[in-house]
Amino acid sequence: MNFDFSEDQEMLRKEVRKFLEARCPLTRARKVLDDSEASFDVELWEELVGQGWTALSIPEQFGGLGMSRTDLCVLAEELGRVLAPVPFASTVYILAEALMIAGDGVQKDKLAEIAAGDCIGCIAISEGPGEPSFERIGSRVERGRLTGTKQPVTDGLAATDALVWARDESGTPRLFLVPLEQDGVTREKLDTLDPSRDAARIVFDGAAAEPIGAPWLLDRLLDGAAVLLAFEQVGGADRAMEQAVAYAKERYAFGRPVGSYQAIKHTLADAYVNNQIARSNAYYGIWALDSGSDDLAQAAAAARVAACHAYWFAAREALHAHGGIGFTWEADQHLFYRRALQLDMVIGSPRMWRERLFEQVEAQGEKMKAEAS
Amino acid sequence: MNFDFSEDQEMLRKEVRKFLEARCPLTRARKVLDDSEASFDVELWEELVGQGWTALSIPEQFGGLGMSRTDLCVLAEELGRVLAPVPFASTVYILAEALMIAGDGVQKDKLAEIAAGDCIGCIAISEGPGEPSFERIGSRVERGRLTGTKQPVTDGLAATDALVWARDESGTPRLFLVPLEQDGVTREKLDTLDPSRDAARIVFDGAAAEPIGAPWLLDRLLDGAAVLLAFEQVGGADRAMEQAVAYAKERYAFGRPVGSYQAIKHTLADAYVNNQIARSNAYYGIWALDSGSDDLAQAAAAARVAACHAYWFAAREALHAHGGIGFTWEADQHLFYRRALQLDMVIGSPRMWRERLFEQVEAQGEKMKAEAS
Amino acid sequence: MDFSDTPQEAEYRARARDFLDAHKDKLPSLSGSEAARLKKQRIWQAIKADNGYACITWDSEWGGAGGTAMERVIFREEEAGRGVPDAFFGIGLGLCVPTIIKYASDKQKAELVRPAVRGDQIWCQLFSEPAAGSDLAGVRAKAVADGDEWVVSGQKVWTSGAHYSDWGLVITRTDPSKPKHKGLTMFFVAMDSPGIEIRPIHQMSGGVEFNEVFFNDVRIPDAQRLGEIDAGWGVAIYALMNERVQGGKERGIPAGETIRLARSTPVADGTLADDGAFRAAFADWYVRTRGVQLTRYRTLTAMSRGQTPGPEASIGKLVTAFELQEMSRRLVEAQGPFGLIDDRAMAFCEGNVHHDLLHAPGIRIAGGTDEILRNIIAERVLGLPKEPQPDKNVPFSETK
Amino acid sequence: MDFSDTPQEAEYRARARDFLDAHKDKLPSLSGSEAARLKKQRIWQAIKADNGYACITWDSEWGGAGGTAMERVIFREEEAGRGVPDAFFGIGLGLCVPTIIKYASDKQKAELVRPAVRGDQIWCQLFSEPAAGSDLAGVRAKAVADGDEWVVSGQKVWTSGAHYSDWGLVITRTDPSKPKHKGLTMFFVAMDSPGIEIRPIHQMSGGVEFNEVFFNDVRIPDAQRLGEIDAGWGVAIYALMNERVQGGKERGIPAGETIRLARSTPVADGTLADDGAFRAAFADWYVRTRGVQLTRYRTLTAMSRGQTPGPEASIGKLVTAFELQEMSRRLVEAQGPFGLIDDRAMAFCEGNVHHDLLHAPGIRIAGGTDEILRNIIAERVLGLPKEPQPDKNVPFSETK
Repeated sequence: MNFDFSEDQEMLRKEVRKFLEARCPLTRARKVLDDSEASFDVELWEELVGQGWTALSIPEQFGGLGMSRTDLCVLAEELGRVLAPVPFASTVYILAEALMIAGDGVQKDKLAEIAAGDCIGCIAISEGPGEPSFERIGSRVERGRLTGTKQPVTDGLAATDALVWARDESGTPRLFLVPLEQDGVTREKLDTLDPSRDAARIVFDGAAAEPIGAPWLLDRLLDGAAVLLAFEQVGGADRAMEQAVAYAKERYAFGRPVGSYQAIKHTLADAYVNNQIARSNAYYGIWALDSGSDDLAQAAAAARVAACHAYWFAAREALHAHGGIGFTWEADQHLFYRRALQLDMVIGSPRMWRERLFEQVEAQGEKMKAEAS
Repeated sequence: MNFDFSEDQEMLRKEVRKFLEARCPLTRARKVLDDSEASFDVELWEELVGQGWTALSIPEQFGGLGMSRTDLCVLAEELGRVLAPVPFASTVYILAEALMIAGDGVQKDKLAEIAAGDCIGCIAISEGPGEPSFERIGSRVERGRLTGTKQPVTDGLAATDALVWARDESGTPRLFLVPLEQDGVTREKLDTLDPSRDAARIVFDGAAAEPIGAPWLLDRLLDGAAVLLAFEQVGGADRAMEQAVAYAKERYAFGRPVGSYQAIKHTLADAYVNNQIARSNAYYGIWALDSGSDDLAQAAAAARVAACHAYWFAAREALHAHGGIGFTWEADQHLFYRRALQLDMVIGSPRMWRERLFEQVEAQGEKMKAEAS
Repeated sequence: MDFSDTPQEAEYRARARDFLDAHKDKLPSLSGSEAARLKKQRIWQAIKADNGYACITWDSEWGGAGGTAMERVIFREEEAGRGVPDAFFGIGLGLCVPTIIKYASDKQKAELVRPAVRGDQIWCQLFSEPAAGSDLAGVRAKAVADGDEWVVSGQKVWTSGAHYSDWGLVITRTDPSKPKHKGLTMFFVAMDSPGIEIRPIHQMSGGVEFNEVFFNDVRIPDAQRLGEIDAGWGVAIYALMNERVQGGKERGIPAGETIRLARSTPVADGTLADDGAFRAAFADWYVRTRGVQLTRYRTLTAMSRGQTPGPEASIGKLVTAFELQEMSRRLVEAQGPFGLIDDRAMAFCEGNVHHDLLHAPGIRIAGGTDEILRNIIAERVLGLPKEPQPDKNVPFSETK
Repeated sequence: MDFSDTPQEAEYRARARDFLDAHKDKLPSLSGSEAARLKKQRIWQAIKADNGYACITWDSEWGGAGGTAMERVIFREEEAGRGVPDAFFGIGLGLCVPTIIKYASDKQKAELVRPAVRGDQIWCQLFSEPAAGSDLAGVRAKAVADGDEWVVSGQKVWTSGAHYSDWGLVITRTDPSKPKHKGLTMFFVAMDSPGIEIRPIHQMSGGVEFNEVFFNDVRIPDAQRLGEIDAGWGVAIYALMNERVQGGKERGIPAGETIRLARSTPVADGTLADDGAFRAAFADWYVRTRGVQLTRYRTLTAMSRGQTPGPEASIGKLVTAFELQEMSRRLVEAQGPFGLIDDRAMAFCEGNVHHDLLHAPGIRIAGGTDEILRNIIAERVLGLPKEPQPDKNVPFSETK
């Protein structure tokens, strides 16, 4: 057992952190937040591409660096810490994964575009209130043409290509690859709880769409995304907590630093505990993802449930620990509060993932019981 | 609006408290706890009867004092404070209520026996694991003869008469009145989480049983019991909290009373808040019970959910606040911990009552909507 | 134990209803710009004052009706039921003017009280500062005597309504060589005095309810001092104790609507209202928010028996602010990714739940943080010991 | 990031399995009286010592095998998988004997260490007192020098295994005129010394795991002093730091069994396992308890890289004790009134969940209360400031 990042990965983290501290202070996220026209930070995106980060986990034969998904986690955590306002997750954790797992020869060509920063992805699964569901999906592809409305689509304005969940001609929901710069696609910006991230309503009206992968691909993509996003969440939760710790050391009330009061210090200790628990579950998740373990579905659900809880708690209480100042627009605390909510919901809420976790643990228990008998 | 006890009731409380402080220190509950043979404190019971407490809410025409159920609440709260190890609830909140609501002429004669302390009641609804349920009930009455096993029956050893939930000849579950000192009834003591209270397994094998009330009677009795037990729970929760407050003022650690640390003081403040919330919900419950309001089912469920939460929290954290000493058998904290659990489960667990509350609030909302349109 | 109106209360309620019905066209609402709303509220306040509904529990000497706390609540219930917001005058009539009545001269009272009761003049409270939040005695804004005037400089913060107020109650430090609670002095000040600069605070929820108020050598006549020099802490305590027990509704969507929303939210297997986790959470939320409401009725009963409400009234906000935060998150998240959409036209309940989710953090802080409220309950209700306060007897100028 | 055994670890595991299989008939179990269990555990401990499995990470000089922390965990996993309890020797080998190795004379070490490793001699720890719990430095048991002996009198409490121990590590106050941390001295003492009286403590859960130990003028040779006079606090810290990172399983029933139990618990509409509230609570419980387990593997990885585990190891008990309390309550209550029955023959899981429910309060207290653990995390991991400690520099005799 070697249940931690390697030395090389720690070296990578050091570089990534140094780069992001210099190039991506929280003012970058705030700029997108404050600018009602902006959907992401184009300049930052180009810098990340320049660093090779979109290429990191793509095999060398497709123009990538051929590194592992565990290496990618290092990036994810650091991007989460700085609330990077870029379509990284949609492009790298989801679209690139879909292409690598299930893309056909031609589709895989997009990987080189992702590596080069020319292709930005998004995944369009939600259509209306309620978790995205097999039963309620209304979008449909007939004779290669997609009709339906998806909302919200995170990174839907920035994206060049979408993975769209829709029924095929037999009525089976599956994913389709849809270039977004075509007739038959209309995009509109949506206001969300986290305006530092891009979201759109996309109306497809006879847009060209080609199937990708088997129907199970969506679950596999969500599991992978759950693990990688868990690292972003842990990064954000740690940063939110660290800010509150720093503030609680400096801010005095009644003649003492507020961090010396147990109400504050124990809450921050709880945040630390939550973050460690989320981190450990995320580690197991990335091991399961990278090693191709049968445990992936369970590990991913556990990573996501723990990470959502940790980030919400940390963001909520870090804001609270700042007192009145934390409630102002100018302070950074609401950026974390908003991002925690964004990551909570973006691939289905914790409610849905708790259900998935329960089902997975039960299924595994049954399997082990069957094997034992 | 006059949303509090009256002056007369406060006077009654004063007397009751004075009496119980003198006659029922916690050593009474402990004695029953420690004595594996004892099912209740017979001497204390006789004293309560002597005070007229079993007669309190029984109409004068049946040998009672004809006072209200709100007066009875005063007793309930005080009995809860001292963890009185007697079959008061089973007899007064449940059996007497059943007789008053639904007893026929002959059955009502038992009220005088209750008032005189000669009749002790119990209600036998549970048969096995899981909340008592309409679907799973196995006991059955045929030609006036009851067959089945009930467990646990709180106060089942002390009782002279039981209300037993069983199917009638048409298969409909309803309550039957069953004298326990007859052939065809076998009783056995059960060990429970709260050995200061009596519990039995009762096997009925052709015991004489007569129906009492309509099938809805059980729900009505449980609602009434929920309200009255909520007062016992509030009493217990307050007392547990008060003990912890007293200890936290006296016990020093690191040169300060432990009650000056926010971890302790805020937890006790939370206990206070919970207890107040439980108290207010209980007040509304007793108003609904005593005024015959349509709101009773909802008010009772709310009172019970709030009281169960408050008592568990107070008992759990009051024990914890005592540190190691609180974990010893000799300390009183586990008496509250056990009683909190006993009252949590005795008429169905909070899980079940949360469900009832939800259903009631929803039904009321629908009703109001229908009335409005 | 009677939850219904007494005959007297029922009669009062009937009269209040008649009054409100008769003035249907004058009732203000939540819509319109701040200026427009303020105008309508002022007109309505004057009508209420003329009819004994403005300060129901006050003596008639001050424009009140000598009524009971219960009557005030009944009137407010009826008013709120017709959509009338409780806005603009709360701080003045709840906190500032009672302090004026207690500490100002007869002449000042004669000039100030009635205009405030009628809504002609509005008051704000200038206590908090960047370094004086929970620890209110950490006030740094200084007042220096100059003849029969004081010169005030410093910064106040979290001042509601400073921009439309005529008068403010301001606490200042007059002697930094004394321990922190002992060198403070209270004044009232005209908000259009030269040197007062008001800047709105942009909240995370998007709203602008509060202001920063800068005092740049603002001159206040000594006649506007309330209480003795260096005895301002006691005046502040008196002012804050007067914050009234609120009537009316809780924040957040009502129980019935919450369930209807859950019924319309699909989950994998039915609707959110069929989900045991939601039902259980709803039940807990219900008993807590309902419990706060019922506790307030207990307080009112005590008041109608002549008792003064004690620190136990602190439980209301402590419970409801946190419950609001968690329930609004639960409802928003249950929508799945769609819940992210924060747009009045698309989100359920016209986006109010999303607004609650972003607003709740402020409620947990304003008017006493969760921690301060727990301290108050623990110390003043339960009698638990205070924590060591290292700066208590130290000259203010030597504290951090 | 590799969760599986390395080739070396797999090899070690295979060898451990072979060893355990070869000694199948010698493996102790949880059944039988304490005396019978102790006897079997001693025999087994000696066998382990002879084969390098007793103190796997210790130097061979002390009867260890010079192995890695991971090897120790692997062995313990395999042992636990065969039902071998981790009993009787933990405090001695985890805490007392390492302190002896650090502070005792060569002669003493030669006499004491190996018998402890082989299970021939058992050690207990005599630190806590009625007035020295969380605040361990509040020790009052006094030791007074008398020639080359010390005379100890006072009361210790919460001493596990005092009644079957041969030796104890005892901390005493030798100078009450010094501040509380500075007048303490550590000794080791033969538990059969005249004047030592041991009384079992009856726990609320019914068990008797701990003792009160009274010292009535017990004489201890000065040669049995560990460290300098009045420098015992440092020795105690050293001892407590040595408490090992535990391997093996969490307390409480495993996840799969929890679900099976829920499947067999009827609720109104199906089984408990169909109830969304249970499923959600299970999921949260699962990620927390699993998270603690996984965090321990991270700690082991750090140890296998030569790092010393820090205060972050405190999170395990903090999380699991509370989760155990709440999950056991949830499972018991879901049985409805039947859940009240606390009888091994009738209750599910042979009554173990009921036992957990009554035992959990003790786990939240023993070995550092929840509050102390949160303080440790906040202060030592996050670097948050300590609270004022009014008695810190005060002579012990003048403190409360």
